[in-house]
Amino acid sequence: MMGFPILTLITFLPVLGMIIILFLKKEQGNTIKYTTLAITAIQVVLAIILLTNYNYSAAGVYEERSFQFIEKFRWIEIGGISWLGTVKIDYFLGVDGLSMPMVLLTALISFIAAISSLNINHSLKGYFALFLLLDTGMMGVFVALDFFLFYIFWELMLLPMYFLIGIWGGPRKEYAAIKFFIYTLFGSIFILLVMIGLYFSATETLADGTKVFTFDLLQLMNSGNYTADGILSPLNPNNLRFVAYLALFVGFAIKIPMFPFHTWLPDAHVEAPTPISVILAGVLLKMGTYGILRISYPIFPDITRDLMWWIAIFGMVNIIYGAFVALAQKDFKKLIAYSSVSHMGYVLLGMASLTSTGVNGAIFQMFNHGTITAMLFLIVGVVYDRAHTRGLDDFGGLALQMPAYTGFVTVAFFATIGLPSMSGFISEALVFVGAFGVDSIRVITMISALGILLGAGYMLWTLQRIFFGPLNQKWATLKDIDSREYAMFIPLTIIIIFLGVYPSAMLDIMNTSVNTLVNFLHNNFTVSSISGL
Amino acid sequence: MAQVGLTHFLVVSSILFSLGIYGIITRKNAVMVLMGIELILNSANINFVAFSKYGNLGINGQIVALFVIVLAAAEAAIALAIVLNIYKTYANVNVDEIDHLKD
Amino acid sequence: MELNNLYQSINLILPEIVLSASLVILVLADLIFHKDKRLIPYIAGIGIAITGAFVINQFGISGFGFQSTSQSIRNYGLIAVDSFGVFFKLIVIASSILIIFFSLSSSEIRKIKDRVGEYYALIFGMILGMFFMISATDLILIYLSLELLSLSSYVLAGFTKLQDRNSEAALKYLLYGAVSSGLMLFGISLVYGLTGSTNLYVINSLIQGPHVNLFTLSLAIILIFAGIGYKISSAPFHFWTPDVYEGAPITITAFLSVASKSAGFALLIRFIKTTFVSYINDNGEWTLINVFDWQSVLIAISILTMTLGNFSALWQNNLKRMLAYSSIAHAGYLLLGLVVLTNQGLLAILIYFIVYLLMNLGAFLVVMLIANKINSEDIDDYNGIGYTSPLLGVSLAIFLISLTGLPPTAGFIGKLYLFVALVDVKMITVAVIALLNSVVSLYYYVRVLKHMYLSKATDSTPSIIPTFGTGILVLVLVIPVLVFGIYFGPLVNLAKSCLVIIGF
Amino acid sequence: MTESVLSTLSLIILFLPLLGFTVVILLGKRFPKLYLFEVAILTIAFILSVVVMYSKLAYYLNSDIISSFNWITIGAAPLAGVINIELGIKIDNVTVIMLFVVNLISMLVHIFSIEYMHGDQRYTRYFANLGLFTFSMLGIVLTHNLLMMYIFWELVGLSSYLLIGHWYEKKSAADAAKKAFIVNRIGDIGMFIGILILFTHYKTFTFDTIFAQISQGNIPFNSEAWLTAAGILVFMGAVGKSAQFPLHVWLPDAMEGPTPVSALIHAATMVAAGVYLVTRIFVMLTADAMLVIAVVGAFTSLVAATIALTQNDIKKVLAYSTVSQLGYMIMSLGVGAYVFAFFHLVTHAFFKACLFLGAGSVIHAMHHEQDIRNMGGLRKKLPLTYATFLISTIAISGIPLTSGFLSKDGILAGTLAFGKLTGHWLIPIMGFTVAAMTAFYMFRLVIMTFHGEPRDHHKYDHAHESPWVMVGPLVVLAALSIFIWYTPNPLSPDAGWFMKEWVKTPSTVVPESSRFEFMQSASHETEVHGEVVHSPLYTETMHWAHYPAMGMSILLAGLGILFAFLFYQWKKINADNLATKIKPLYNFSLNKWYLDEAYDATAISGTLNFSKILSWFDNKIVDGAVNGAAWLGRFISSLSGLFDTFVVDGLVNFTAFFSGFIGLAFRKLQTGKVQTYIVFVVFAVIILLLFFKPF
Repeated sequence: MMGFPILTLITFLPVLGMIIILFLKKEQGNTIKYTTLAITAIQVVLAIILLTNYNYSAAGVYEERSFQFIEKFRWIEIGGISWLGTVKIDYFLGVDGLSMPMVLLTALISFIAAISSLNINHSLKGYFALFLLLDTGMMGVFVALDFFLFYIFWELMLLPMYFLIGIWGGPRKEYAAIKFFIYTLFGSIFILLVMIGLYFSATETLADGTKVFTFDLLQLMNSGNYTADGILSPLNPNNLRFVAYLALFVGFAIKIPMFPFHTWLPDAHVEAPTPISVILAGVLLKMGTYGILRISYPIFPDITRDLMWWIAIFGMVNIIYGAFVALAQKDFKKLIAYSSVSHMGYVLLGMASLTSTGVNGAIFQMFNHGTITAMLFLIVGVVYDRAHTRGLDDFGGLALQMPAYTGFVTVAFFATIGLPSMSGFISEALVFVGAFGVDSIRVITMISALGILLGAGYMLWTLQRIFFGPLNQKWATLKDIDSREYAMFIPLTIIIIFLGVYPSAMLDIMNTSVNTLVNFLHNNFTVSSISGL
Repeated sequence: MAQVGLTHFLVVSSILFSLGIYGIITRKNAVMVLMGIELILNSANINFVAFSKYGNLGINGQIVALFVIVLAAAEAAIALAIVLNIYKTYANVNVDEIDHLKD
Repeated sequence: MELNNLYQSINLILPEIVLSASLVILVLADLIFHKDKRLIPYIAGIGIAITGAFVINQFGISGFGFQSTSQSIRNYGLIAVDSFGVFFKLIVIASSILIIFFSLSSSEIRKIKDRVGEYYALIFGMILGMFFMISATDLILIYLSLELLSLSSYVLAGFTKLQDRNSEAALKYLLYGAVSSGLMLFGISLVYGLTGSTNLYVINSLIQGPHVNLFTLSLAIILIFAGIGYKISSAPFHFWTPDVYEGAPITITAFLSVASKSAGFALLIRFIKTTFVSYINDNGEWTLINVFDWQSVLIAISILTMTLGNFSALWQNNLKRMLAYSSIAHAGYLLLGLVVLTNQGLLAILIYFIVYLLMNLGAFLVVMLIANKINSEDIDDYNGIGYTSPLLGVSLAIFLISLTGLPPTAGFIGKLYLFVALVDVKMITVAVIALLNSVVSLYYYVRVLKHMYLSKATDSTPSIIPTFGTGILVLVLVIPVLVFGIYFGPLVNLAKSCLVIIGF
Repeated sequence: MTESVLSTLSLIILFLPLLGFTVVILLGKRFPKLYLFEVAILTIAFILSVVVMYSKLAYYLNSDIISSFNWITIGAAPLAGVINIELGIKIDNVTVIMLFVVNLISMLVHIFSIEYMHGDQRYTRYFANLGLFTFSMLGIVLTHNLLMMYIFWELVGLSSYLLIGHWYEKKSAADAAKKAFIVNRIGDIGMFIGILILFTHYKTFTFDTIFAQISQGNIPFNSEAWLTAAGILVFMGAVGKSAQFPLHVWLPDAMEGPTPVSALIHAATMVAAGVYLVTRIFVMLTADAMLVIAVVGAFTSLVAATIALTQNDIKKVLAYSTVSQLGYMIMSLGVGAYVFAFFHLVTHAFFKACLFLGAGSVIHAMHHEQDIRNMGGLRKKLPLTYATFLISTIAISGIPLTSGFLSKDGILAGTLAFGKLTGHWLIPIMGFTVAAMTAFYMFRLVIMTFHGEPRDHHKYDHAHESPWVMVGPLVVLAALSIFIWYTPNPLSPDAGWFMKEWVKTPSTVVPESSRFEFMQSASHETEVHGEVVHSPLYTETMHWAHYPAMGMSILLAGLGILFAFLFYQWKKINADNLATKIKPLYNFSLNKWYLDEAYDATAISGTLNFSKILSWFDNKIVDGAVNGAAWLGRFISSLSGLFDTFVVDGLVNFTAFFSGFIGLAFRKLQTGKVQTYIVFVVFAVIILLLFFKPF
């Protein structure tokens, strides 16, 4: 393992960029743009370096020593007073199989979004500064291993997002922005409460043997660390773990977004500028599911086991419901937004299975949905930039006018449908395989399979309405995609197809961790493991 | 004839207190309101003195009363200055007409 | 009383003496340089600086001043000097210094430069009042200091007389304050009657006895609380706040919202802790004497205060008024720290005050700087101001975010510790109510951001480039808000070292 | 040549077309001549496949060649054991024959298209897609596991989508493409779930492993019901792909694609994939599953035949006859006549491809006229096309001396035997009826197209025989419709090497309790050099059935042809009068049993309306309810409104929704009158006292 603090670098590099930008003049538009581009590009390079040094057989999840690229030092330490033990918060970063794919995804999507941001044309300075701040927030969430740190990063994304939607957004941007803001804040408040509750329920034994309350996620995953009377301690006969789990779950579910907390998503997407939609769909939605996998699951395995059926139900509802609603949309971007709702449902379903296959599928689906949906939103952006409308019925026959564009669209759409040889298929298949293997949710899985059909339905219908049929003469002047857009589409296309043909490239990264996680979920916080203390 | 006892003082003081409140609430003229305030303060003074006398608490009570009287004077001075100021700006001193600052 | 006692008492009140001295000096200076009063502010500054030095010097010292020897077996004095008091005195000092700088850059104050001497003298009067409030342990001294503070602030509220609203504010403040202090005094008289003493410690020991008329006592307590509640502007004694804050010159508003509020809290905490706490266990949980149900009262009051403050703030269009309501709401949050009746709650309050000092003064400063230019605090005049004057825009944004309590700003840390205290004593419901409140508060804070950034700048939108001095001043407030958000160890350590209230 | 060489060769055959696709799709715009490269690739692939077939049949007649690798490694998964997903190919006789058929027809179609598609604006794209299709089809043929089957299954779906929609500027074409894909998806979901059942239980997708497990009595979730379910579900894939009732509706619409495409995909190969799939899983089909399959097949063939009777679009007729013939094959698998099913698959591939290409040649000559009512008399103009078309028609009608006769006769015999053994007589009855109808409508087609007098003289005069690139393939295919390639004895295929040597009914692995007693399993010691003959009873029943079936089929076919001539050649009976006499029946058939209308009315519009309702629900209720769980929805909206409007309106909105009093009360309190405030203070004191007085 390299001693070099690469995770800090990859996380805070954007902040550095932000500072640089703040020192630039308003007029140096291009300098600002290309600084951002460079920063994100470096981020990608760093991510690749991470990957090359990544140890595929290290599990992570709950044991600190098998995490990788760990950076841990005391961030805040407040001397003890008898009645309030030492308060200590660590600056604790590290990656394992659960976070590595997300780190890669974040770097990639930020880069793509940066390219797509090149045609932002007003108040660049603010835009790119916020953009980079957002980038830091996202990256931080995925590498933080201390609940407090995690929460800070989690909240850090809120404001940049609010402004990015609110200032550079569409007609109803204020509404969308405030709605996004309120929902997410509402969710994070629950997370905050649970965080405090956990803090008072578990102690960590320091080197000198003293026990102190802890925010350290890995310590919280150890049922041995819980105090006898903590409100969230399994040892406490009348603990509030169940309530806390629900609160936490809602907090994350809002980000996913899980039915019925999804209604902020369409508005946010429709109003947000293209690059921001890309980030929103590509990365932000993953934070919800990542949070559940990283925090809810390993800290509350007992409740998780009890509630898996319900999670599966919600997964199913997301899939079917999202698909149906998408089918009825008249707005291209709204349709994509709802398709995201549907596809995040697969992630939920896979996670609910609590099997290696399912969870592997879920994480892989998180990654794939990131790339594919990013591509879809870019596609919407392309046509919107040119035609300034997103109405599905305003188009027709674009395939004749923009063949290359149509080519990429076809790839993206069929990837969404889950066509084999594209990454989406593998993850969805794994999810189904995993979920189907569990007796209690087998029926749910079968019903969810309808999603495949509906998906094909709305996607192909869209394809036909916009691109096929006779060319609507109104668009006879539209240009086909330019080099900038090629630069966004080609990498995504390559990744989508490559992972479709050789999924192990991604699966092997997460496999060990996932197996460990699943093992952990089934064997910890059981009555025996607790009474055994 | 009956001895004048603590109770009598307390009754008087509470009557004064109530009158003070009543005056403050009902009077339009700022000066009258100030007088109401004076009444409250003095009702308190009566308490102090009475308690210190009948409770054999030494002279603390009386001293307090003196403090309060002085303070009341200072307060009155400032108050009247402000009322004067009000009169300059609004050409009257009706407290219930001075309500431009509100939601 | 023996001289040596008097002598050491003098030692204990050195800061107050310095203050009084500099007050006198200011008055004289005002007379001497009646032509050109440019020096006055600096004299004031020096005076405060010296006071500050003496206050810091008091760290670690603790003792009673002016102990009464007469008929009392215990020797508790009129004033108590302890680290708790020192902490609040520092808060006052800090805010006073900032206020002086504010005043230097405030156009309102510049307009009245011929009366600037009185202005600073009165400010010193306020400070002196606060100092005594903070350390008073005798009801009489409490009353006197409170009046001292009030009287000076009445005048200051209407000091500038530039607009009608100044004098109106003054009058309202006066009447309201006089009544509340009158009620308080009446309450004190009752307490005196019941216990025969006005010294908090004596009262504490006496009301532990069986034969106290509890009804009269609670009446007295509530009356006294009315007096204090009006100082910390907690519902239902807050009504003066919006009107006065809107009417008074903005420097004074800022000063009232931070300094006198902190003094009021210091008083409330000391009053409750010395008078009603019988025992504190190792976990820092307070056991109250069973005469008055402080906890429920405080819960009710604090929830009422924050809810009322937040919801009323929702549709304010005048920023000063909105900040007034927000400061009411914050009084509610601060009371939460007292509700739990633990040292941890106390800790939370202290931390919150440091944070509150920074962000609230900061917000007022920016509002003032903008008002200097457009002399209006109306939110619609803020449209697009974030673009035309970036520094102020961004800083105001940061202050408001911090007031909302979002990471990574200091405001989050303050709230965090409050909620930690609540969760620690398992008051989950209260915590949730408070959290929901902070969601509501988000609306009106974000609404300002919305006007500054999301609304297009019109040609009438001024571009305000702060002078070097004011720029520094803003940064002095912004940077800590951000730094403490990320690294708040020293903050908490400082607060922890200041929890000692003498007597227990 | 060693086995490894063989498998390498077949892999090369598999990936050559993909190479062609990639190169042409990427560079096609710049180098329009690249279509020749694509054609060349297919020729090579064909030659290789001949080599492979020869060497397989010559050297490894009775051994299967398998090569595979680990694709996805989950490793030792908790609670699930080791999960490794492997891909691989299996080369047995069926495979190599299919390889040959697919490559041959694909190559011929490529050649045919050079002329037919000449001047098309997306000429190279077209050839690229043909390449993609061939690749996917070969994948299906070669796979040795269900997953890979599903993967390529979807890929052929994609390529068929692209090819049907080749002329996407025509709305009908785009619609047809979409319909094809989605209808197939319905079947695929069933197939997918079926696969899931098998994988969940066996932790593998590989056919042989699964079958081995089953034969050891290890069946899914230890219930034969699940085994049946698995069989039927996987079969659903075939229902979609092979256009079986009720999912057959996409195939006729698919005729919107270019005719060579119809020939390759929608007649010869892709639609046969469904049949091929069933042959692959044949051994794990339980009795119930087989019965379902048989019924579906029989009914499909009947439905399609009845519809074909009245169609007037030359391609539509052929399309429905295809559906009908596919029904035949499925039915024959259902009744256990495995070999004949596969045999018919091959023969049908040739003559149906020939018919379609012939139709293509006609359409080409008639300048894209497809309605047979505007044709007629073309045999003078297009002699070669006519000849080949006629041969294929005879073949499909099942007249002796043709390949079609051999396979069809076998199938009918199979159904007859099945009827006798199980008492399901309805199936043979349907089978024979269809035989008659087939002969009738096919000859109706021939007569109306080539015989009689030209009806549209203008088009007729411009018609001319197509060039050799188009006629060549016709000749080849027609030649392949002659019996001689398959067996020396024109009356019985049993003598033929095809039957005797190459293709044999594999031994079923289904437990005794849940299979037809005539189905034999390897456990019985009746194996003759690797082949598992059916139980003696079955064999003799087949012999019993052989001649009756032959006789009847010839008779019925003859009748069909006779009536065709009576109606359309000699005009002895007036078709139109008859049509008007039985108007309802006629319309019923002409309108394809109103199935499309029915689907539109029920499934499709139902789904769309439901989706509309849900989206309304989403906007109004969910958004409303979740936001408004506590007034949040209106709160947000009116706040954002509030931001933009003056405070007065904002205030109105605010107090309006804010559950009345809070906002209102708070506002009312702040009157600005200091005395009021003081009143409040006094009251506050009193209230506090009342609430918190100690007793």
